[in-house]
Amino acid sequence: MSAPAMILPRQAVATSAAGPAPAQPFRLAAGGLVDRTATLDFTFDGRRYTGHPGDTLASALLANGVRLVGRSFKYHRPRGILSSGPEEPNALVELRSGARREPNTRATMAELFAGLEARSQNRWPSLRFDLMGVNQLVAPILAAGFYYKTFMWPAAFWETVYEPLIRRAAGLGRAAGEPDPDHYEKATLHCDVLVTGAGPAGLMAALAAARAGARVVLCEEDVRLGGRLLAERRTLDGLPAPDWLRGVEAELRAMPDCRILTRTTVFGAFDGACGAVERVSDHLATPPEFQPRQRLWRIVAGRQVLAAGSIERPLVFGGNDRPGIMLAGAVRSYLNRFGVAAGRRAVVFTNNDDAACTVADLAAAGVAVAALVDMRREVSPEIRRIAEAAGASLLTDAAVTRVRGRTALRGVEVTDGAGRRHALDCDLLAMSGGWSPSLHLASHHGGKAAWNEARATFLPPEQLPPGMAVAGAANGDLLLAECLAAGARAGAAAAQATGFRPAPPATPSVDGESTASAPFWWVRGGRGKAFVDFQNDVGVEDVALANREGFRSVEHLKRYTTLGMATDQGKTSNANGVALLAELSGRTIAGTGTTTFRPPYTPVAIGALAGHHRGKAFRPVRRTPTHDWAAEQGAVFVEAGPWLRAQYFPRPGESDWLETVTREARTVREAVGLCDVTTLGKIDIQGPDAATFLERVYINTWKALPVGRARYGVMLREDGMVMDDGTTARLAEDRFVMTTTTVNAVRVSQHLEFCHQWLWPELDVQMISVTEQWAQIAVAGPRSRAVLERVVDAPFDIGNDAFPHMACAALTVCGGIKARLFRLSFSGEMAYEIAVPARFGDALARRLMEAGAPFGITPYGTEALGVLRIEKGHVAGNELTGQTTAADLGLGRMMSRKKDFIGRAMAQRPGLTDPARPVLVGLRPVDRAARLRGGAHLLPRGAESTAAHDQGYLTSVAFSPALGHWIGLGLLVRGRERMGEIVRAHDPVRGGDLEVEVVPPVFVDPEGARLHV
Amino acid sequence: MSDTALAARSPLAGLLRPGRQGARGDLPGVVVQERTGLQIVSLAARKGQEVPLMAAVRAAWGIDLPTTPRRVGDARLAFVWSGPSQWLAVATDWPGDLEAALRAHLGGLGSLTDQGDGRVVLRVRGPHARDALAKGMAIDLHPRAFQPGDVAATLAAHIGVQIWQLDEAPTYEMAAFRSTAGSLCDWIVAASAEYGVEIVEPG
Amino acid sequence: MRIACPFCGPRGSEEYTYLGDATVRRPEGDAPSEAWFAYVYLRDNPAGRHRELWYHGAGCRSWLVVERDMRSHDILSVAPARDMALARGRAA
Amino acid sequence: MLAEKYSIVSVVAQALRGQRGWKPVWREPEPRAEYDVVIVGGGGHGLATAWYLASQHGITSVAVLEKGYLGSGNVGRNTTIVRSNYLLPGNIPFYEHSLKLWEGLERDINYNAMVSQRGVLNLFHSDAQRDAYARRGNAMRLHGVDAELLDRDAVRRLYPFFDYDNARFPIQGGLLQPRGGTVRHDAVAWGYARAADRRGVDLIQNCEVTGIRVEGGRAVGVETGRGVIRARKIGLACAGNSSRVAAMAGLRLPIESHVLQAFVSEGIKPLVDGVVTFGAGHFYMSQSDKGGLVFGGDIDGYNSYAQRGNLPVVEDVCEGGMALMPGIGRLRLLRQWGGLMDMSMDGSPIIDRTPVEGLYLNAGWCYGGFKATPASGWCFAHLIARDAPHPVATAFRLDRFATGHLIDEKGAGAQPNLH
Repeated sequence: MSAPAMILPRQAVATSAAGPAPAQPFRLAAGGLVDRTATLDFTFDGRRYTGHPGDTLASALLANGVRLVGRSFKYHRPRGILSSGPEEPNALVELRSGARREPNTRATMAELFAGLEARSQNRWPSLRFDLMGVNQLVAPILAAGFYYKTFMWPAAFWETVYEPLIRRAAGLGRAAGEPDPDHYEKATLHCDVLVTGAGPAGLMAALAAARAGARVVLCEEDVRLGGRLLAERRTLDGLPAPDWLRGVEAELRAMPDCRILTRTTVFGAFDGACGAVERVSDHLATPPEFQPRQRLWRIVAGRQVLAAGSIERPLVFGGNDRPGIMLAGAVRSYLNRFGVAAGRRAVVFTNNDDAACTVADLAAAGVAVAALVDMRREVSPEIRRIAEAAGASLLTDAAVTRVRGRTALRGVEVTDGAGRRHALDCDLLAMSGGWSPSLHLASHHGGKAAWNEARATFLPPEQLPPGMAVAGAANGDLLLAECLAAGARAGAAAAQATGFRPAPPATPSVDGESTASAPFWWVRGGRGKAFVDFQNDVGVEDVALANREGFRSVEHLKRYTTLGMATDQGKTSNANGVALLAELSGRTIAGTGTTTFRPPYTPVAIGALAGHHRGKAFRPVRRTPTHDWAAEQGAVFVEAGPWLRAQYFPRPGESDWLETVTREARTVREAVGLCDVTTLGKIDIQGPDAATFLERVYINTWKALPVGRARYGVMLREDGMVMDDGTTARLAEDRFVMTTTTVNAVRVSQHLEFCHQWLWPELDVQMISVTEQWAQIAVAGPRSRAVLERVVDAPFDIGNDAFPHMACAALTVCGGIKARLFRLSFSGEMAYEIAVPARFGDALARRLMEAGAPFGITPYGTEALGVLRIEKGHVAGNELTGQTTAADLGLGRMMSRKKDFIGRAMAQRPGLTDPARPVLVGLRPVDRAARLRGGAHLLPRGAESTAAHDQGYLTSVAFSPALGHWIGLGLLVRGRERMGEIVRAHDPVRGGDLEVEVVPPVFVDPEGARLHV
Repeated sequence: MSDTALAARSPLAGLLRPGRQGARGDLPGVVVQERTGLQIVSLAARKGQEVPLMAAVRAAWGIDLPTTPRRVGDARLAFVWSGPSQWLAVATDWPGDLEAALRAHLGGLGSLTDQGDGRVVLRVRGPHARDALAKGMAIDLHPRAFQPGDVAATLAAHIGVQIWQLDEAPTYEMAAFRSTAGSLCDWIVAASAEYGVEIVEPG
Repeated sequence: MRIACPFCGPRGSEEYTYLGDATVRRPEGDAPSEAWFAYVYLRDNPAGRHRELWYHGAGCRSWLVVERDMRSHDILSVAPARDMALARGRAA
Repeated sequence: MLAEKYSIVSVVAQALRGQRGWKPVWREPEPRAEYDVVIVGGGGHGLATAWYLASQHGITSVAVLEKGYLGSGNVGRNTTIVRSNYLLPGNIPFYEHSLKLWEGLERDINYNAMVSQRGVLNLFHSDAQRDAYARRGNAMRLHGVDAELLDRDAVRRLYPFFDYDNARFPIQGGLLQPRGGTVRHDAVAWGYARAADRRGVDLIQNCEVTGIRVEGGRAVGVETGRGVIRARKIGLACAGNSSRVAAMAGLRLPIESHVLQAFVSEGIKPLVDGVVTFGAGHFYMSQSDKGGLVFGGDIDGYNSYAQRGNLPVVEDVCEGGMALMPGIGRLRLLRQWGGLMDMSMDGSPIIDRTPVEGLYLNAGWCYGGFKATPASGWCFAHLIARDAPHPVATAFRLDRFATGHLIDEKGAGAQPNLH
């Protein structure tokens, strides 16, 4: 058995903040798993200290005699370190500084590194003199839920006075307020068996499964494997625990398909995957180059073994929150793992046998133990022997009824069963109320933890997440021998279930122990506030008040008192709270039940959950084939869904975007322009039934469309509203290419597949997206043909007769490049869309610019595209809102009466055919100099500005270069009957209100003559 | 009245420069290369024509069209399963027009669509290729689960990709829509940085 | 949630798009409006087993009929929608 | 009448007595054999309905039946936002009525539910989105509701720590409703419960309805785990489970149950003053008085009765959060949970009679249920008491799907998971 050295250096604590860091007065001279050959400097609240590699911030603070580390949430009571693990409710600090400042970090989980900066939080001006501590004086008022009963008068004071005060007082640490400079990543890991927790049960499970050949992932939140074995003086197979652990770790690491992830917390059991977070670089001042700070793992496992251990429960008694009062198991952790004595003179207070180990270990380390205070009337001879050997007086049927000290414990008063009071000086009180299984992940699928009366603890639910088994202390097995055996069994079973043939490993032999305990939950009649939930300052009186007021459901208790809602999510308080409520309300604990454990098991950095996807990498960018060319032309780009498109192409001397866009649109009307329209969805539809298929998805007819011609089509959703529109061309008897709007491309594709695979599988039709295959460029304007003639290979004739409006053809351009030419127009001018394989898109744009130079060609962007289409009254995304029918948009006559199509039936409902529905109209300002704004509502002239007179709104607006004033499209109630009427465009959110005239939606060339030249 | 043919432009032009990035060291953990010289044609069986279509492919090129997510063929011509009764024919340095060649042998049995310009294809190999890919792809690439010849259509960092494994190095090829080439490369380079990544000349 | 695509194998739900109830059937074109209303709008929405349509959009682009338990998210069966639709057509 | 009036006076007086004088805030009565009105569902809407039946219509022979504990549904698991920034005329007056009731809630029920009008800001990232929000803001103003359209600089002044310079989808501005805000959600349930109880309403917990008795086309009572309870009128206010309960009376509804997740971070000192919705991803958030960032995103997207969500949506929401506020990377997600949404086929609710006489339906709240709580209770009580819809809820008809008079704010159509 390895015994830590007995000598505790006696040394005064140095005090100067500027001077050299003091030595570590509470560090044992030897023992533990810290590296005393190296010293790490760190600061807490600006004061310098030292620790060693292997320390946590908590162990290093204790080594330096720092007891007061934080203030509680509500009463700002002084608090010290309670635990040595993830359950820590008190010792929360702000770690690091500047953009890396991270609030609410548990000192017990923060590995020490050189230069670590930590600060206490939620105090002002300092930790020792916290003015908010005044809350303790008015604590009787600040009982659970007091805020629901007051702050109601005067009403205006809530937001202006009361709430700002509460908000400032609440909260814990401070967020950085600057972008996080570190990066994060996410990855997926597949395995046969996931083992959560590398304590004795988890290690045996991993061994059993890995030896059978299964792919194993072993996750351990600590930096080392071993779990409680690291904190205890135990022997396995005759070896001290650290030596045994080394052997097991070496074997696991040697197996190629066993992956060990340390510093990795499995935080959630979701459907089909667990979430885990690996703290890759948190133990360093800054992440190494090319390393993330943290990595999110999604672990997909065939089976999983939860071996997360257990958490010790505090005892509930008056003053149980004083710095210096600590969990008994944590005291052993600090002694045995970190070589730190958490005090110089201790009292141990317990309801169980396990805490006697703390007596033995303290004594072995040379710490005086004044007394072992056991709540039980009878204790075993072994316990008596341990107390005697340690020189501790044994007080049975006894409890701590009073504590002394404010920012640090100075002594306790114990009352025994006979009512005798014993005043004991001590600076450390180690307490143990028994152990609660860490079963959180086991109930993440909704199964409720079940109370086990015999073991006086909650156990994992019967209904576990699929594929999960629970082993060891997480399953309520507290004896080491049980943990080892259960782990081996669970690992073997998991391997077997995933198709392997395990031979369960032999369980190591261990020394004997006892974990007998008796259920005592709280000490009645003590002095001072007795806390159940330390961080949220929920005491026995708060639970009693909740019970008194009828908040007797355990969920009501939680929500009313905030018990279990702090950053530790009740890890040390839930069982005590439930037991207390049960006792106060006269119910059993089983009948009282427990709250639901929700992910995450411990808090997870939001950055890790986002990973790579932040900033510009938030979502992928789609770039058009002409992107670089457009950039060279000085284009300003705009986000169009996932795409980046050229919005406009400013030229030197142009004062603003409007001038540029006006020039671009005018050039198209008067000469020629080119615009990349690749982003429109393109779907290749083939097969003998292709035309039949189109008949069913579009409202208009397709069978008669000749090869070499295109047609405008509209498709509805099944509820009768317009889904999308676009032009579809017939390339062959059995082949069409459909275009969709940019934003709906994916949705339409999915819809077509649905129609084909689910509704009409009998049709012989195949479809695939070709959006990306073709770079498609619109060449529009009266000189467009002249430009194209210089590009299209001879002898193809693009004259108006040979290639009229709505013609399409496959041909070659630029000396043999295969291409598709469509004579389509969104602008109302004679126009073409030319498509070439995407790799040639960039060069085609350049060639078209050269060819068009003599004609004054300009590139134009999405803005001018919008101007041109508004001038022509073509609908686009602003009108295809999913709230409009074909009739609303003036497309009602396209709806064939001779066939069924998607949406036909529901489009006939009264609500969709109501003649009072708003319909598409054109609008122009009466004052031609006035500017229209999209989103302005349309009201009758002279009517009051109320909802009763709301008759529609402006969907799209543009400055029309052709007309020299602003124009708009809008949806207006009975609009087609109101041509010439003056209405108001009412835009109170931008302070606008002007008169507009209702006109037909086509502003330019209503006869369409320019299309056919 | 045009004359010279147009210059082709890679979807990664200006976005992926050859050279070493990320962690330094002797050998890069990941090597990334843009594939060139490819022709890709999608093939979908006409209704009820799967059997004759497979026979025709076998007769013409001696390849059994895969009916599961596999890639069958060789570097010159391979068929990559891409959905039920759907494949991508992928050819390298194919003389002439692949679509025309396929049409000549398969006309009427399947619908053919040229896709060669619609995709960017990256070759990703190296001892840490799996680790890097796992940072964006949720599929299992462990040799027990995914082997040379295996194919998957899935997501990589929110981008739709089709991936197939060529050898046990391991070497993978990953095809994605051309427009996403920049984001795809940004991701794979970032994911590979900790292992050291070598961008090699397209080929 | 992992759905075992009959073609691609098990994949996370993020690869799929959900549509909903697979038990409703599109009426014939001349069906009464009540039938259309029921098809488009009314749902059993059971708190138990349910058949529903999912689209493997990031994979093989197959529509699937997934039988799933709404209380536990357990997936009981997955089949290609097209096969089921063809079988339904033959049965009708 | 058990509970005394709440005020600073009573709190101090009780403090002097060690808080020992408080009485239960509600009784725990045994159900009677018959009531005038039985409300199924002891959540926010059911409790509010009971309170307004009693306070506005003098109907106090009322039982609220709750299968779990009071407030165990979505009133206790939402992200606490209240607002009336709707687009369509069917919705705006209703939600504005609700906001007005929120504004007077504390005095009405003598309970501090911490109604905090901190402002609700919806960000936009494109010209089209700006115009869509202008359309919405103008619609609100026409209904007498407050709305302001802010440009990028104005947003930046309010929230300087958003990503303005390196964003994939740059922020261009936002639509602000200053009167929107947050309310302490559990307190709403408790406050209504206490107030209703004081008027004699029986609140019966752990009483699951297992059947609805229909005799001659008329609903006459409910079967429960605690026996049959007869009623002249039965109101269903059990969103999340509406389909299940309505099926007991033979009804099929235009509703699917979906899961929506919510999240809270560890507590921090004040950072985010109001409620903000990101317009280029699925993310919205506010900061609670306790200090946690309370946030959420989109529904998981598939039917569910499991009250828990999955990791892809957790990631999606956090990606949105980091895209908007790159400074929250080191804050930690503390807790994540799921609620069951009654997702209706047009994204709007139903408050109406049903084809079964005496059976009234309050359902289909999607994720808008919490903010609607007071008006929902107000209008449902009106409907039950007077057998006629309240003027601000006339559009929420059950037959609107058949007639096509839809209230589809998003234009997403008959697909609940897109609303």
